Amino acid sequence: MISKQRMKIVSTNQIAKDTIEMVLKNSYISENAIPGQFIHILVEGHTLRRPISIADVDKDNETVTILFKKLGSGTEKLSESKAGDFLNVLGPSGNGFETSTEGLHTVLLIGGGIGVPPMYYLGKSLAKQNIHVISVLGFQSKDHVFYEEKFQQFSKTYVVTNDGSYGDKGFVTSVIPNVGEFDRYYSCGPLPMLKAITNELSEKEGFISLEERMGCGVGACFACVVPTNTEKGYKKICSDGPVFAAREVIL
Amino acid sequence: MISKQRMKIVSTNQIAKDTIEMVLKNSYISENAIPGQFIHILVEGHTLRRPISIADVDKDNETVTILFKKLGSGTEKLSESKAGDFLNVLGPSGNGFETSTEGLHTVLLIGGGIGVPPMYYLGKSLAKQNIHVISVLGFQSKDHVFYEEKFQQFSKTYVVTNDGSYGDKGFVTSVIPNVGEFDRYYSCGPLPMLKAITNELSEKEGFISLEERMGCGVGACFACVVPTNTEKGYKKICSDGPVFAAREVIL
Amino acid sequence: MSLLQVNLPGLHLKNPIMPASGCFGFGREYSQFYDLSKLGAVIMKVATGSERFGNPTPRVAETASGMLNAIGLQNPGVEKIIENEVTFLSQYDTSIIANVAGSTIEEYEYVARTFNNTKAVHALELNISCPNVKEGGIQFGTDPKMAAKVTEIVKKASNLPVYVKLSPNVTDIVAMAKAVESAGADGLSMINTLTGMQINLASKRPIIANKTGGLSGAAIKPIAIRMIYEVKQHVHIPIIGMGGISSAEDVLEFLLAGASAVAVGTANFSNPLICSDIIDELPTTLERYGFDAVEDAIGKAVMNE
Amino acid sequence: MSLLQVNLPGLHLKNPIMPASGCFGFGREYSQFYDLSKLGAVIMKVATGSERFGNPTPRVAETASGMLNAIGLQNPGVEKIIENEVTFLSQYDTSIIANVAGSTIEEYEYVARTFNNTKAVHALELNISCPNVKEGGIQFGTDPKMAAKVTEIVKKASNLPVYVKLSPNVTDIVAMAKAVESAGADGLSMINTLTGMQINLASKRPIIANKTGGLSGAAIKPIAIRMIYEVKQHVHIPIIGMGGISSAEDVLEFLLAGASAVAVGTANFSNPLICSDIIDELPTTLERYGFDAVEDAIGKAVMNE
Ligand SMILES: Cc1cc2nc3c(=O)[nH]c(=O)nc-3n(C[C@H](O)[C@H](O)[C@H](O)COP(=O)(O)OP(=O)(O)OC[C@H]3O[C@@H](n4cnc5c(N)ncnc54)[C@H](O)[C@@H]3O)c2cc1C
Ligand SMILES: Cc1cc2nc3c(=O)[nH]c(=O)nc-3n(C[C@H](O)[C@H](O)[C@H](O)COP(=O)(O)OP(=O)(O)OC[C@H]3O[C@@H](n4cnc5c(N)ncnc54)[C@H](O)[C@@H]3O)c2cc1C
Ligand SMILES: Cc1cc2nc3c(=O)[nH]c(=O)nc-3n(C[C@H](O)[C@H](O)[C@H](O)COP(=O)(O)O)c2cc1C
Ligand SMILES: Cc1cc2nc3c(=O)[nH]c(=O)nc-3n(C[C@H](O)[C@H](O)[C@H](O)COP(=O)(O)O)c2cc1C
Ligand code: FES
Ligand code: FES
Repeated sequence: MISKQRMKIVSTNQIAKDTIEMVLKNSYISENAIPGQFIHILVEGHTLRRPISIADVDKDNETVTILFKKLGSGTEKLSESKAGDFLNVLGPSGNGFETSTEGLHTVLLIGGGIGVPPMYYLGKSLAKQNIHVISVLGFQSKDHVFYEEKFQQFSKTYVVTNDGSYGDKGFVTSVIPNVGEFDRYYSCGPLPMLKAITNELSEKEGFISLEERMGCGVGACFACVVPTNTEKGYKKICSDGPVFAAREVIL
Repeated sequence: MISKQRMKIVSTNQIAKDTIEMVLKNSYISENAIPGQFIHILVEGHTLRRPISIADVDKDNETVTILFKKLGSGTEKLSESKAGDFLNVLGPSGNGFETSTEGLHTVLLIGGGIGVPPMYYLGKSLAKQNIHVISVLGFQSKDHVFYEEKFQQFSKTYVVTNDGSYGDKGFVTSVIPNVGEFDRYYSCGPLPMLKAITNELSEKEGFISLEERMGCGVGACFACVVPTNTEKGYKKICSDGPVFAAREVIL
Repeated sequence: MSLLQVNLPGLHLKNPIMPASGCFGFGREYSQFYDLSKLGAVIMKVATGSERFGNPTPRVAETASGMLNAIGLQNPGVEKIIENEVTFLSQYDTSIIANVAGSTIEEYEYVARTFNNTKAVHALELNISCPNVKEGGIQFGTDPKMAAKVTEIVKKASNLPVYVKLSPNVTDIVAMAKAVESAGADGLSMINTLTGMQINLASKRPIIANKTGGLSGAAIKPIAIRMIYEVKQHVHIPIIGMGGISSAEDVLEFLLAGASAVAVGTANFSNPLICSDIIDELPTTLERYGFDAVEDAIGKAVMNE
Repeated sequence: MSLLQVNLPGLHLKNPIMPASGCFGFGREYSQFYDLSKLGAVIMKVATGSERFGNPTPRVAETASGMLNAIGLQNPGVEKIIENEVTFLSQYDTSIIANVAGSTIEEYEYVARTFNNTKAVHALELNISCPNVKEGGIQFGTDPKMAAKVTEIVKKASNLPVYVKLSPNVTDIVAMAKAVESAGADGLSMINTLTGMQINLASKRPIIANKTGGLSGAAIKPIAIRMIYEVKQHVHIPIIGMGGISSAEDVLEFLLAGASAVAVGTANFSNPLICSDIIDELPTTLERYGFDAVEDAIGKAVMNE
């Protein structure tokens, strides 16, 4: 269940261009978080909290890792926090990835830019359950690449950059035909990427994680709705999502 | 001349109830400040700067000392700054105390609460010029008393508290009759105190430092005017003051 | 804690704190954080005659000390709200206020009448910041005559006390307040959001898909205080105050300006426990400023004149 | 840096940045911080027919991301302004705009005519957020007819281009803009402050001695942007935009919304060098968002419709 928590910053590092990795300590969230969920972070001087995906969890050390890009004033300010500081967060928030593995053999993870982080904890968890994992990670350019080796530890990993400065040049969609067979895909990244993927892989079972500007982050304000094929006609990204079956949402 | 400066916090200490002493390093301001001037401090998350008097200057070490009370959100936030942090200030601001000492023998300093700080640098400077200094310092209660020993180093010092928990009980005005002869007085403190003093000492030459809510702090916005007996009919506390001849202003 | 008690038409509040409409859904989500029985009342998310999907996304944007929203009256419709949401909220020992909206006077009337048949709702809050489709889209809340008309019709359609929620986007807030008072309003609720806009520099378009959105949060507090203070001098019905409240001190400021109770909106998003926290802090805050009871503080700044 | 140039009626600005009226005095104080020749223009503190002392203090209060002020038109009167202040400002290579106010139409007329006789003033900014003492204190700026009337009279009294400064405290800003455009305004200046109030919990009275004050600063930016965007769609005269600007990004947002130049007010208080800093940063900011020149950005968000 979602709860208001204080998380102590254990460490904070810039691991790629404008990209910060923070390790946060909190027993409640590390205990309860599942892949695909996020934490909703209060940043001083800001009215709205910032949603950031849970990129990894270490239950033994009671830590949660997040990775975020300095984009605007909120993430910029957040990046100035130091080890020892506390973050005011709500979490674990939202519904995570479907991880029932019955009959599952191979999965494909497709992460674009700042959509890569939630793929990491997911892939790691699936690999632990002996699922064969393939990862396709897309970044803007060489400077933005992160976590390649970490993904390689549990998966065959393809990296593409938009400008070709590292790995293959192009978009994640250009690599997908080459990765071989898989039963299910999971994806998180910018909307145009998700649209292309869900179109291209419309025959496959897929789960995607969506982004939207949020108000409450708990399901109360209706800021983050996405139209769906369900009877109600919509779902809330913050509480019903951010993860959805690819077929259920209308992008 | 007033200038926008960065001042490094050398040290910060709570020296009495809700009262912080900060030593700030900056060569320009330490070089140019005179007693009675203030610095105008930008506090994060706040639109208006906070005016704080210069309580002491150490030209050799290029430092300026300020003393302030945690009153509202701005001074509260300021009190959270740590040694090593930088403050964004305008200064030295305003006109300081008249310190021509021709024919001057004995002066009386009267400081009330957070009006005590500017009296310190003034008294110290006058004493250095061999002026005989008497100080009357008023505080709310024992917990609020500060700098008594420091004033004693250059002056006979009387301390009064409103509740009598330290020194004499009462207001600064109750002690003044007992301090003996003096040629001139200087005072800074709450408006009711200044009114009482200027009334009581209307026959004496006096200089008082006034407070008012400020906008610009440089003389441009007309927020801080005080009615005067001068031809123009008003003066600006931030630029013409904060120090005025007691007779010139209408309190 | 009888010092927190406030009695308003139809509402016997154990304290003057309620979440503002649209910022608390129908309470379900926030009931994970604390016991809703603690609240003076809950103002529910808007109800219209039938289900509405609302505006396209993005629906919110952040501004300096505030936010813009253009949710667009999304709600399941008055029947479903009574069936599912009022039933849910009824389990708590708190008053329930229904926020009523429509695109026509008839829709307002229908929603008000439908709520009238359920015992569980204690009062209606009339959201008049809606475009009147039959009058070329002019908002009910910016024209005193239209505001009075819809108030009158709703009063006839329902036995529940009616609090009319005023829009601040007007030249003369006192004229609006007087118009709805004369039309029979039992109370006022003010202020709704100020119309604003933010432009995305990269896309060169308004961030909010609906282009304009309603500005709320601490940024608008001085405007809310001014309007309540002005209105309090000219009307005799009580005011539920709102606009940027995020602390017990803010609540006291609204009481002094003339509000008899308050609603907390945007601050729920920064702190889901804000209403609960304020209720805890209010007694100490009142005492610190010399008040024995909430009722003693109401309108004190106005009476000081 | 020709990319920063903007041409408006009577004003050939080297860049679109000017300090807003009342927030920069007559430039003397800020000339200690940088060379005023850097500025596109200077809008002077208000001028009335004769000297005014203004309101009692306190005259300012801080609010969330903003401030309230009730200076009350303090100024030495139009003659002294011409004699002392215009003369001072004339030494700089920048345009001078005089902010004109009055309590009667006749006072406006007098001030405008007096400025007309000095070559050094390039344009008038008509401050219509003043109570009309002959009409029971209703502000010129909240009634389209009164606003049109004062615009017309001032236009007749002066050969200088007239920018009418609109008050945001109105139900229909477009109606106000159209009214003064029809009355002959050469341009608009918007927005002035929103009326607000803050109450001191200890004294239980409004902090500002005048009770209400004008809200300015970042808090009001979304309202300014919305109003400019709306007005831009309906008038043909250029707009000088203002309200919460404190960065080159903010300037671009105002340009996109429809402003042709901008004024910076409250931000001078946090940073006395703000206008100078923005002028330095503006070229890079324009380039980052794909603009070759200021003129290319004007109204782009509106044209995107
Ligand atoms: C469920 C979810 C998970 C996310 N996980 C990550 C992550 O792991 N790492 C990461 O770097 N980013 C992630 N994001 C995006 C991240 O929330 C935004 O980059 C961030 O909110 C931008 O804040 P800002 O203050 O820097 O930008 P600003 O543009 O100044 O923010 C202004 C407002 O817009 C909102 N906003 C801006 N961009 C986005 C966006 N893309 N999505 C949602 N709200 C936005 C902000 O939250 C804020 O309310 C996630 C978003 C969602 C919805
Ligand atoms: C020339 C001058 C010198 C001063 N020197 C000192 C000093 O040495 N030590 C000290 O503790 N205090 C001093 N003060 C008072 C100090 O400026 C205020 O206590 C401080 O601004 C309060 O800020 P806040 O955010 O804590 O309070 P808030 O009440 O939150 O402030 C809100 C606004 O009101 C203004 N304000 C509130 N009280 C005062 C006040 N008494 N005078 C002026 N503005 C006020 C603030 O600056 C701010 O703009 C001085 C004031 C002036 C004018
Ligand atoms: C996301 C959001 C949704 C809102 N929805 C409604 C609504 O459905 N009905 C209504 O009357 N007011 C609605 N409001 C306005 C609030 O109830 C309140 O009047 C306003 O936000 C000012 O209070 P605040 O500053 O505390 O948020 C909404 C406000 C927000 C921020
Ligand atoms: C202290 C102060 C004094 C002002 N005086 C005037 C004035 O004399 N004439 C005028 O037209 N506007 C005056 N204004 C309004 C500003 O020119 C400007 O329109 C408003 O503050 C919005 O801009 P900002 O948010 O950048 O401050 C004043 C504003 C402030 C804060
Ligand atoms: S952000 Fe409020 S419902 Fe999702
Ligand atoms: S604070 Fe602006 S003139 Fe003094």
